[in-house]
Amino acid sequence: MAELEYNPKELMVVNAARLLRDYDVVFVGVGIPNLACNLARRTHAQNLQMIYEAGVIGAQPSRLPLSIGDPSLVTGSTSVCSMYDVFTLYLQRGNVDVGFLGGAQIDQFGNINATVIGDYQNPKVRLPGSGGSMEIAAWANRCYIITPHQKRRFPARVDFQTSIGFLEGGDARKRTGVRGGGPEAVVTNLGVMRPDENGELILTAMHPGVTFEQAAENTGWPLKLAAGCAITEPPTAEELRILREDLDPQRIYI
Amino acid sequence: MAELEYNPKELMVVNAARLLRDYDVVFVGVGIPNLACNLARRTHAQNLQMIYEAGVIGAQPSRLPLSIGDPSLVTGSTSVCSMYDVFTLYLQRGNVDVGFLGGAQIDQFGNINATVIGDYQNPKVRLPGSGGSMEIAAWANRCYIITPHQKRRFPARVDFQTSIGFLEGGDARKRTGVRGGGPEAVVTNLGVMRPDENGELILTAMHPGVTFEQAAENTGWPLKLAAGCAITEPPTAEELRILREDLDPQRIYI
Amino acid sequence: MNSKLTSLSDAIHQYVHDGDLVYASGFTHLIPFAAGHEIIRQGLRDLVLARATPDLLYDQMVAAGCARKVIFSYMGNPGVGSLRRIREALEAGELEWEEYSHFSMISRLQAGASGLPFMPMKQTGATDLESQNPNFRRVADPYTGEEVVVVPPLIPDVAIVHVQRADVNGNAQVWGILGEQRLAAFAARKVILTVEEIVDEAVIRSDPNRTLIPGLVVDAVCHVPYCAHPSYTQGYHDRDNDFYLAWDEISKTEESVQAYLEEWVYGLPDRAAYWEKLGPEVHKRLQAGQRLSEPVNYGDY
Amino acid sequence: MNSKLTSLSDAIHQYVHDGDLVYASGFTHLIPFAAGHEIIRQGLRDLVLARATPDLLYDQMVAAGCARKVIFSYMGNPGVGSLRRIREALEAGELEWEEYSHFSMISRLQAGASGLPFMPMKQTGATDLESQNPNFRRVADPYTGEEVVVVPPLIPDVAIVHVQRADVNGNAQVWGILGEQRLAAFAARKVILTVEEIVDEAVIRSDPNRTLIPGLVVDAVCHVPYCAHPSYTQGYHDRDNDFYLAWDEISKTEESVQAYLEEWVYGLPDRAAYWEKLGPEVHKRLQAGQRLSEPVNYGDY
Repeated sequence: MAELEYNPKELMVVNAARLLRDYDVVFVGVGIPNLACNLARRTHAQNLQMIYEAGVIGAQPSRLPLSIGDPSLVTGSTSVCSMYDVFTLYLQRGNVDVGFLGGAQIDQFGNINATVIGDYQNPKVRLPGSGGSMEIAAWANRCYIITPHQKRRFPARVDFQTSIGFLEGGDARKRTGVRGGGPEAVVTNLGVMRPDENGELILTAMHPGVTFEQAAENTGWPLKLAAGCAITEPPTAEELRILREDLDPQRIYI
Repeated sequence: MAELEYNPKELMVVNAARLLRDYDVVFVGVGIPNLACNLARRTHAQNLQMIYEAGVIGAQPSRLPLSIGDPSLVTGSTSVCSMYDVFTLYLQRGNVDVGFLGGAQIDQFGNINATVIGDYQNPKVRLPGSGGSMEIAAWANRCYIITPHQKRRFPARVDFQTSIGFLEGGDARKRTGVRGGGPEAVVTNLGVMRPDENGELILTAMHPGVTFEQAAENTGWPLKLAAGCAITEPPTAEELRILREDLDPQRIYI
Repeated sequence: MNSKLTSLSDAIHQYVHDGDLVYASGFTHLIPFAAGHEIIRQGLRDLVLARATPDLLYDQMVAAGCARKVIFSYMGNPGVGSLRRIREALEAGELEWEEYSHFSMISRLQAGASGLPFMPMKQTGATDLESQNPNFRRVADPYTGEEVVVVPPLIPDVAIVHVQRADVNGNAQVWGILGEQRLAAFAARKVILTVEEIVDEAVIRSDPNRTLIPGLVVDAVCHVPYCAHPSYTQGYHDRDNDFYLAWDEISKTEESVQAYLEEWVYGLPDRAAYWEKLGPEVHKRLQAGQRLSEPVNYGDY
Repeated sequence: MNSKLTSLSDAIHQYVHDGDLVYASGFTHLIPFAAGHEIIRQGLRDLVLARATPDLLYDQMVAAGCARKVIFSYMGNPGVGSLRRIREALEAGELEWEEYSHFSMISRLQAGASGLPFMPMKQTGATDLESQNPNFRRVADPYTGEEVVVVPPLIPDVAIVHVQRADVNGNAQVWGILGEQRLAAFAARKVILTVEEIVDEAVIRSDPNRTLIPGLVVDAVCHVPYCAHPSYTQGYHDRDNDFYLAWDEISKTEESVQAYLEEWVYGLPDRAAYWEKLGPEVHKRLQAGQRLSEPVNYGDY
């Protein structure tokens, strides 16, 4: 069988999708996480349920939404509630299994900066800010991050902690009393990083053809290689077909 | 013109209705207060708006409801919301002008007991308890009480303060920081009591034919007569017609 | 998605246990009498029964010996008078109780449903109840220093919630008086949904804003028409005010209550038999008639 | 009841003043662009502009010189990128700001709408924003001693809320994404309602559970079809994603923004002219199509 061709985004979507479990309740954003959830629903996690921070539960959009507030998410969904309700009844109450997070910087302990590069009061680059991520990172049972593997995205410490991973590591997160378990995996175009017992992100899987050196060079801290670091299974023909033909035929995100 | 006949309940309803103002937003219960509000709407306060603690706003019931949760209150109403919302968005926020209160005991300073006769932990008579009245008494701009004038209903001090009037009088109510102005009038079958500058209920009006001695004998504290105590206008033929023909034709409450 | 459809008796058997804190919700409207009757039939004991308004349902359950304690904010027969069985038990010192105002009771559910450790409320100036119930505490507002009153979350072991229509996954739509239906469902550890009408998922999806309880918090879906009688289900049947008045008589003696329970609870297998026994005249008297909502357009995006 | 119907320009003139704290609500959905444009046209100054997501509307109002300060929780062009005008103003130190997470922002509105002096939230462990914004405080949970984070009420001087349908008294029904529409209306001192479709009171009364904003908190009712473009009104017109993408280009320079404002705001008298100028192709592209809700029966009691 000839090897399948796929691009880095497809690779990330497929690997993120595989992290999701059947019956997971997922707090999801647009773009790559949205594709990962829908791919999981079409493959191994048919009962996965998606919640958008705009207050939409069980969306069945007929098109790929540009924003998480798109009208196509509402029509035909199971339930729509106010923003206060979605953050209290669903997220703070503990009804969310999985959150997807992103940001300009993710550090060694999985803390995320989506707020500012430079000084907060005198910003060098002013980023959008938290939105829902401060609470998602704290209160979802587990979190995933999907991002290209670049040194500037993975500094040793973020300039600003918009949302937390494991803070400075050890039991620092646990001591805050937040209910969620924190980031469980960071999926990049090179592989997958997961927290070790100290909360430090280490390389636990590499995509086919990727070397540890490549990953280390593109990480802002001395990246450790997990014992038994795996090679990910390449995307299957079926996964790629669903992605390309059904989910994103116009290739907006992939 | 021959004098009109009317009973004590009709007298109380009519006098309570006259206390209501156009555009008042009224937090209302079933029975006499409900009749008073509807009478006011049919006479001088066409824009009066009724809110039921069950979360119904702008009800137009086609029958006299037995309970404040009757389905006839819902059909054709303007808005229905949850109980939490009605107590927060309407009452606690300060959107309610008038509350009607009742209870087994009302004391010299307008404090009300709807909880217990005797000791709380070893009740002689266990009454229903607060329901919404603790908050209505505190947060409505002004409150009215409609009750028969009997000594056992008007003790000097209540056994239990379910909801407050002016506490022990003076600026005691003001010092609690509650937003509402407290009881503005108590309408009975003998007349109307209103708080004096010290918050003590004194007789400010007598119904036609009633003597001060009658009122004093039926009050559990040394009742004072207001300077310029008035005689109430008797119910008009039109008021009685609306009450008897339109509002309570089966004479359930009157 | 797997169906959560089950019989009411199986749901009660599986999710309600002796000693549980049970919240059978519904403010006047949608009170799940059928579920309470099934709890009585199954002989559950030592329950803590929480409801803003215990209503006739808890009066019956207390009379049947199911309860160790009641938690409430208005203990009356609405528009009629007392709940005589509960009142006698309280006056005799035979039943524990914990008491709130409506707002503090519902605030406890709001805290529970929201995952908060407490909910603040403005002061009411009335401190007698606060001094009798140690669950009321005070917290200083950090902006002004003024004190607010707070209550802790109420997390029922099981909430029983009756709704007008739901799909087999438990996505539930409710209209009319909403009471604390939604908060009870989100606050509780387990949720038994009793449903007047099971509808296709497409009906639910035609109006997602009407879905107040999502299937993801529901454990069992029980199709129980007329579940709420003698309370009511807006648009399906009327409130049986005659029975609310009749209960005032029935509940005057222990004997007449037990006779009622024998005839209408123990003596019947389920709600279908109960409704049939009520007979055609009652059915006719409680007909709801039709007043449909004007539809809204969600758009075909 | 007297009608509250008025023109949008009169409502802005009467209820919005220089220096006011304005909350133009709507999470992606129902953003009242027409009202923002009228504020620009009337030359209001020194406004404090609060919104969870400032969106293109506040980018335009900041570019037009209306604002002294922004209060926000996500300052982006959703799905596209930055809000370039606000971002440049912030980076240049020319605009004050006050920042929250979505939840803390909305909790401020919940406190304001509820008449509470603060709202508690569970800790998130993220303290950097808390240390930059003194409005975040901490309170000890009196039951466990654990700290919660609290925010004070947000009480806008005026809220502008777009809704799908309302009667002339301002009883308003909203469906689709609800965002903070209702909280903004209850929190604010004055409320301007912009309405896609004015309906008879009987339509509102046919479905009271859909009425999220009662007339009693509304000061002005303005009939403004297409008020929300380029955002959208569920069931009436689609989101103009093309314009959200186009704004990313337009907003790259001060010059192109001013040219845009000249052509589409200052150069037009009102929203009707704006909609007409968009032209039939845009109208067609943004058609909503029809997907009606299944009606519910309220019963004829």
